[in-house]
Amino acid sequence: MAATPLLELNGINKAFGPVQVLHDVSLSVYPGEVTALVGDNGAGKSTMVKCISGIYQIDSGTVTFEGNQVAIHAPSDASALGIEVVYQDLALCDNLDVVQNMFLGREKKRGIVLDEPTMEQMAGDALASLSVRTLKSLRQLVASLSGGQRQTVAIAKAVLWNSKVVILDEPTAALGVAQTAQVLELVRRLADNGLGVVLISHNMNDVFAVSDRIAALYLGRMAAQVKTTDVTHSQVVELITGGRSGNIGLPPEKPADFGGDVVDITPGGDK
Amino acid sequence: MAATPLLELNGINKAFGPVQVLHDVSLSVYPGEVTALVGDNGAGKSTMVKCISGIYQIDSGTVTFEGNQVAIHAPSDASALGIEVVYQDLALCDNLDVVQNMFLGREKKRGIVLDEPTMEQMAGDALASLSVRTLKSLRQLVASLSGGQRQTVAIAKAVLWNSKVVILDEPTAALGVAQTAQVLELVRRLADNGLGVVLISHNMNDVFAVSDRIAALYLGRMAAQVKTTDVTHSQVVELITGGRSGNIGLPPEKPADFGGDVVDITPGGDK
Amino acid sequence: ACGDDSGSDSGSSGGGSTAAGKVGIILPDTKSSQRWGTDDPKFLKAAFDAAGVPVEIQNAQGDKTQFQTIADGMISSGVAVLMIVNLDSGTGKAVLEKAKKAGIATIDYDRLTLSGGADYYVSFDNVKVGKLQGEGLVKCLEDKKYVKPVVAELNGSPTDNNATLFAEGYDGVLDPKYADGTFQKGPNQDVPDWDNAQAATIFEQMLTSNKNIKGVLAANDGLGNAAITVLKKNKLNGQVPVTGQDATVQGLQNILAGDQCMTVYKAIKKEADAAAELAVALAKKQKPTTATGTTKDPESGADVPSVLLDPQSITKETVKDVIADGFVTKDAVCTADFAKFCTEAGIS
Amino acid sequence: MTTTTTTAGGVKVVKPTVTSYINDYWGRVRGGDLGGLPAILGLVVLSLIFGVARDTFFSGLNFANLFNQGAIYIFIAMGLVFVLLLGEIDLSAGYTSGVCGAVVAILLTNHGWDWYTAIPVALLTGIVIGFGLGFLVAKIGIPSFVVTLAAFLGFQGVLLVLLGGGTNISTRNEFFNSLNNDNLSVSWSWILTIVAILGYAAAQFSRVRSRAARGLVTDPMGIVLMRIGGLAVLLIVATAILTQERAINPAINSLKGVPIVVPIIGFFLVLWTFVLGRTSYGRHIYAVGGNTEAARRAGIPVDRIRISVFVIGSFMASIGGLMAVSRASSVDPNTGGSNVLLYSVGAAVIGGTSLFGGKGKVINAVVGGAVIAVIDNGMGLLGFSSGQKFIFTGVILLIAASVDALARRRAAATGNR
Amino acid sequence: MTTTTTTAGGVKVVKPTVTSYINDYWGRVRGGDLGGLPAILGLVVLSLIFGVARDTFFSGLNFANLFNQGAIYIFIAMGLVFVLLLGEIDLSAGYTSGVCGAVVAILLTNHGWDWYTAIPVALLTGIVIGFGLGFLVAKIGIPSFVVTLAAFLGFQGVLLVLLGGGTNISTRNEFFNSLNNDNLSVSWSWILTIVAILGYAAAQFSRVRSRAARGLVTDPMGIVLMRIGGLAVLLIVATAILTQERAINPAINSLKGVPIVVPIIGFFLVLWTFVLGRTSYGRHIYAVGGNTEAARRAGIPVDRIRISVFVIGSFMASIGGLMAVSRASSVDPNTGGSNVLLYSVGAAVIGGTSLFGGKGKVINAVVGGAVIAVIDNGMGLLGFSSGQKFIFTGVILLIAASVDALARRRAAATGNR
Ligand SMILES: Nc1ncnc2c1ncn2[C@@H]1O[C@H](COP(=O)(O)OP(=O)(O)OP(=O)(O)O)[C@@H](O)[C@H]1O
Ligand SMILES: Nc1ncnc2c1ncn2[C@@H]1O[C@H](COP(=O)(O)OP(=O)(O)OP(=O)(O)O)[C@@H](O)[C@H]1O
Ligand SMILES: [Mg+2]
Ligand SMILES: [Mg+2]
Repeated sequence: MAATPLLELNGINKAFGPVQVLHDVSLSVYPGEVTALVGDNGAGKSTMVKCISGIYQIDSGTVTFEGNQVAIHAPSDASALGIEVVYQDLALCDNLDVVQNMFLGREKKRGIVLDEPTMEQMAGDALASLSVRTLKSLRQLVASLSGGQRQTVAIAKAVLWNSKVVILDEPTAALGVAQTAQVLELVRRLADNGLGVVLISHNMNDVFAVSDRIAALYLGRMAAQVKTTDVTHSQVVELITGGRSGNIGLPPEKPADFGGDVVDITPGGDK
Repeated sequence: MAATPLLELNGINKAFGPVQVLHDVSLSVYPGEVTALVGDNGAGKSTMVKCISGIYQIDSGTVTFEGNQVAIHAPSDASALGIEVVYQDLALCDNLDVVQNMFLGREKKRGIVLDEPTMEQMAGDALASLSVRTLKSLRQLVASLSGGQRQTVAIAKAVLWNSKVVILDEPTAALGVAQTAQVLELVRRLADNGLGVVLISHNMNDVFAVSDRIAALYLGRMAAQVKTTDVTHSQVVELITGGRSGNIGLPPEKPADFGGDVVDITPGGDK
Repeated sequence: ACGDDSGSDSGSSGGGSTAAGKVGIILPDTKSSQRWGTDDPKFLKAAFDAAGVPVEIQNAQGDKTQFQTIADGMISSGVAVLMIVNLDSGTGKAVLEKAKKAGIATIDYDRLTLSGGADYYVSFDNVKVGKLQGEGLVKCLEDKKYVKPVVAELNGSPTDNNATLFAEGYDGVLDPKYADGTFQKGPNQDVPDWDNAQAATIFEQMLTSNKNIKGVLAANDGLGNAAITVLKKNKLNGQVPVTGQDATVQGLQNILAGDQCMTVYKAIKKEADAAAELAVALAKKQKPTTATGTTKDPESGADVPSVLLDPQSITKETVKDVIADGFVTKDAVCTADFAKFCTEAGIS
Repeated sequence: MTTTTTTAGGVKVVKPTVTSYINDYWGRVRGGDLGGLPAILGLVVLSLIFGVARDTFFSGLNFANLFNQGAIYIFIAMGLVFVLLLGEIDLSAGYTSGVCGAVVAILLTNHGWDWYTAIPVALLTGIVIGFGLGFLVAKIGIPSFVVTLAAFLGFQGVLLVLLGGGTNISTRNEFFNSLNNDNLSVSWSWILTIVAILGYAAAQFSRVRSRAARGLVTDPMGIVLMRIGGLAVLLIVATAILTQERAINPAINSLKGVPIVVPIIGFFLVLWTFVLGRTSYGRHIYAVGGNTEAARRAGIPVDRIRISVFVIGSFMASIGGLMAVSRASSVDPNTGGSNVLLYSVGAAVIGGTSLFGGKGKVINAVVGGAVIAVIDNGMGLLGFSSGQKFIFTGVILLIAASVDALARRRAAATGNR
Repeated sequence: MTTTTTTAGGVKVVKPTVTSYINDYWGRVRGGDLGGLPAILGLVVLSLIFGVARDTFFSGLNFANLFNQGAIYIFIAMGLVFVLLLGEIDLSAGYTSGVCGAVVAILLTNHGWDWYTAIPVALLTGIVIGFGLGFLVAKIGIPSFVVTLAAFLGFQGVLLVLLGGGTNISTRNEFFNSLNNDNLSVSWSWILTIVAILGYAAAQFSRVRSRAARGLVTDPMGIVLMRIGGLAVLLIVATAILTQERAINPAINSLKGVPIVVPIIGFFLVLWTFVLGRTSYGRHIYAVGGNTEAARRAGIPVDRIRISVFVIGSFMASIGGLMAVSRASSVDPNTGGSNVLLYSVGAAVIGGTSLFGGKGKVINAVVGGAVIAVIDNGMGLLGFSSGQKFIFTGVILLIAASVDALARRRAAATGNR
């Protein structure tokens, strides 16, 4: 289908001190498609997202964007390329209000003065499209929002901009029924508009509902990247929990490979 | 079924400054049962939990525990009564490690010295029972955990203690497939052991899988508290999104009641 | 450059050799008076260089912990003579005792360490300084022919023992005047850290609450200048006599302009030379001959062999003496704004 | 209550009336959202205490003194607000002001420069210092406490070296000395007062108009008029008091008019309030102070912001230094030392700026500086001994802060923290 | 590599070997988890600089001086670590030490009390002061910066009043003056050294044994032995140097042995390290400092913890005050003033304690205090003029901090912040 990938990762490695979190991970994101990134807790999904967006520096590997190899050293590099991210740890400024957070770093201005009316209006529009019903005011501080309201703000913030790739890290985790439906619809709409979308989720129903491809991470390794139509629900769960399912996935586990990682739960005594 | 409620709230009101978040809310929690608390984003579920646990002071209303009216002014009052809470905003100390967080405020001691070996062992046991697979070490700082790992730690922390009521605020939001199953099983097991359990969740499948009763909050009002067996999936969704379904739920909406709350999204200009 | 080590020390320890041992000097601070920062290091260095005796001069910057640290350092680097200006008698005594234990000769410079048991004492009499200030103010007020003038006092830092001594001096002059009704006692405040900015605020408030102030006993030129600034703002400068101390350029200029009535000049060079002479003799293991006087230690009752010098009161007429003495240069004082006054005062 | 509903961003909104607006405000106050109220309350309480103790406290002369005395702390505190907003600290601000003051005095007096060349050089010195501090903090990554502690020591030394080891240098430049000593003429006093009121009114109306044009909710016109009226009354009363004759001896010398330093404070208050509240740069400062990581993820150049606040901090400190030197007409090794730093940080903090970043306004520095100035001024009138004075200053400071703390306790009780 | 696997808590574990342990440690260091290394590195760099500039720096006499000189800062900084761990600040610690010092001096000298009655009263004074500060911060809710700024001013006044307005009081009690001036006898020096080494070894072994008994992973025995050996070598070398004759003129007066203040520092270092690391109280301090809200939800009595750290802070400040007075054999209105406070906070921060709470150890205060003492001591040996000295002190402090900051930059780069 889609010709060349919009964003391509190749052989990405990332370690925190002695802990190797990503091993040789590759991923392709195609325009007009939703790529679901799945994996167990602590598999490395969020770490991978942060590597793409420049929050973490990768140890080795290449990132290719629209066919050109790019180096992303800071979040501003990523947004300059047109990569927009909704982080799992939402990264909102508690001391700012909803509108201020949504336009953070990209304020609308008239001359040098902030154009508050425009921003307020745009923010209102974006939130209204996400079925927000209980927000008391657009000028409420983010600190006082409920879990779901915070998440909605973070999502609305990311879709305000004309970007090429949108990455959402568990965007619906805290959302109610209606809001979840809206977000999934939004995700589909973004892809249909030709963007590349990466959706991280633990909810298989959501994944199968909107994604075109599924990439499964297992203990920091990419177990498989497959078309959604080619796999079943239970196959994906097997990939997530075991790293392989039938003939797709990682080669059979050799104890030497994972032994240390899996079992080593109390090393080195306390500090 | 269950004789008297273990925990009973009556006519609880709570406002933050001019914003009334809970209106006259009542709730009963029975021993041996799982009560699911559902509601839209911002309905007031977390606020209610924090009122029960003494983080917020209620403006009016009564709390009855095991038949006696109690006043809960601080979290320590709640835990003294035997109420254990897993908060949505997880409330872990980032600068402490997993074991230290799990035993915070209730450290095991030998004489005046902390009994680290015992705590480490108990923490390991509790986590193992929750299918934790990727935690590198029990001595890892909580700051470096993945979203799901943090959530598991928070849950494990709450079930370490012999409590009478356990309240879980969206405990499975960030969890993977296997871990979610484990947590639901744990919730059921706690209730079967005679505890009163309150489970807040946006996932209807989970709610119907484990709960005995469902309480639905709608815009800060208790829309209905019903037996799970008496309602259908879609009825509950209607309660959540509209506050009523057929003849259960709140009386038909009068604009004067909710008008202000729902529509007032940009009052008073910016500050 | 002023306090820099002469570099001629080769780690020589308190010397049985024929060469003179090194002399260590600790000055107290840089804030109570400009002399410790500029004048003393300059004159002392010059005197020791002339005598060919190595010297190390350090300033404790008002910090007694540092004072002791410096002393420890000098003692461990093996000086033959230790000369100190104590920050307070307690620390001074601790240092002197340590030095004596190490067999080092000691000199109290400018301030006597009570019960310190220093071998020699070189100083101006600080109470005398205060006395001159008091007498100067009395004269200026009498010249103005004010009746029962209100006198405000701006004392030095409450934590500086010297400020207490100055106050003892001028209060000795003023108190009888207050008592017999010639003068009227006005507000009396200490200025923390001798801080000029605070002095301005303090004096401004004195003037606000007591508009009849007719004379200001300011403990040094900096405090005096602060008072003069406030007086200027109220166009009262020149009418309200202000005292000072240290014969700074600023003070002398204020005197020439008629805003300040007097300052006290301590011939620091003479004091430094006298101290250096003593120290050089001690460093060369000779018996000094210059310490002809004695000072009674009021605490221990011991008589300390002393060289005592006299402070000098400076008014408009005697500004030229300070310049003649080389303490300040004519160029520094007689800038464009003041050339006229200089000629008036007979400075050429 | 007529509630006209319009649409903004597709969401229905309710147009507030004067009554609903006041109810809303009162609800917020009762809920603990007090803004600058407690600090102002503290100021009033203090003034009453001193006014009762000494009636000269309320004299026009003393009122004018307050501005000259507090200006130094206010300027330094204004700069510190920026530094504190980022959760950083600048311990060297006091001596930075001293160094810049020494630079200007040396240029004016020793080198005979004119004020219009000497002042810019001194301000530039401040900017360079701030850049250096900011660079060490942001780029090398040394904690600001340590960098500025080192600078605190270092600049103390620089000041000594500049002053040749401890001499005092007098400034004799008329214009320069007038800055923090003299007053505007009566007519200029009134002109500036009127301009300030008209400017504020224009800003308020234009805001209402631009929001109304968008169909967004606006503050009710009654409230807008009340705000403008309130400011007008305040400024006019103050100007009226300050344009009275207040000379000690009016026969010799007339003393009236608004102190020159007041419009300077006003200028910087407006400037920095505008920068913090209405520009994206200001927004970014709050963001970095509130959540550095979130700001970084939003693409904000965190390092550059960090450097810039130190530049602003040291720049304002240099102005404070100029004012200190102007007021004393001289500079000495203690200029900017002693209590200047702690008083300035105290001014910012008492006004309501958080030491942990993300919370604070420039007006805080002015109100806090006023609290400090009133304490200093009042203590000066009471004529205690030095020891007692220190003790009472501490106690009074504590009283002012308690008013604030107790007023805010409601806030904690209702969960708004 | 033999990896014996045992079971703990139902989870399989790998038993580390000496090699794997060292690899692990090295991995952590390369990943930026440096612990106290940079501060120690800074200390070494400084010592080398001063040692090269002046060879007396490395003399036994100077080494012994270091302890007496640094003790004051170290004691105050130890207490400040507790306050800083909660993200609070105590600006009054310096003058608290001064007030307690004045109390002891007045009791000893003016009232002729004996040291064993006077010292407890002074320490009690510190405790009462700390309780007052903590109460105002925790219960009234005034920010600690403001409370302790008020106390800073107030105690300065109290000190002046106690000392009758500027005099100084000498202490003549032999025992008291010996505390921070004299040395242990050579035999006692060695006895305490041996006791310290044996105590450490016993603690290490008992820990290994209790973990092994539970079937938990333990540090490899090789590593444990290396640790004990390392400490032993360090202590023995230091004791050996300090028990050499170091008098300038041994004929007049012999000077040898470990300074008395060293075991006192050691005692509090062990005590507070134990409290912070091995008791639930210590754990709660870290929790409150890391996330007050989480601590509160865990049922920790946050207010009581907050008060207690101020009590510990002021208590340690009172000990610092006693040491300052003992060393000077006198107290004056400047005791605990001037740079004492900033140096002490600096000591804690340079050692690696965060001003934002939740991060820090008592050993930080000792290492940081050593850095401060070395700078002060070294600058004293170099003989600069006063202005230059301030400047160089600042520069040197900056160098020491840069070593730290640059070493930690790797940490930032790998995301471990
Ligand atoms: N700064 C860090 N230092 C050390 N280890 C880290 C750090 N950040 C993450 N890790 C570890 O890396 C692993 C992957 O974390 P990551 O957050 O990427 O997981 P995830 O796939 O997003 O999981 P979840 O579904 O729970 O969000 C986890 O085991 C985590 O403990
Ligand atoms: N401190 C506060 N100040 C003002 N409003 C608040 C505060 N805390 C919560 N609110 C408001 O109260 C309402 C209820 O919040 P709450 O967190 O209880 O929702 P919730 O039901 O838990 O929602 P979610 O499912 O999204 O977690 C929200 O509209 C929120 O904005
Ligand atoms: Mg994640
Ligand atoms: Mg919630």
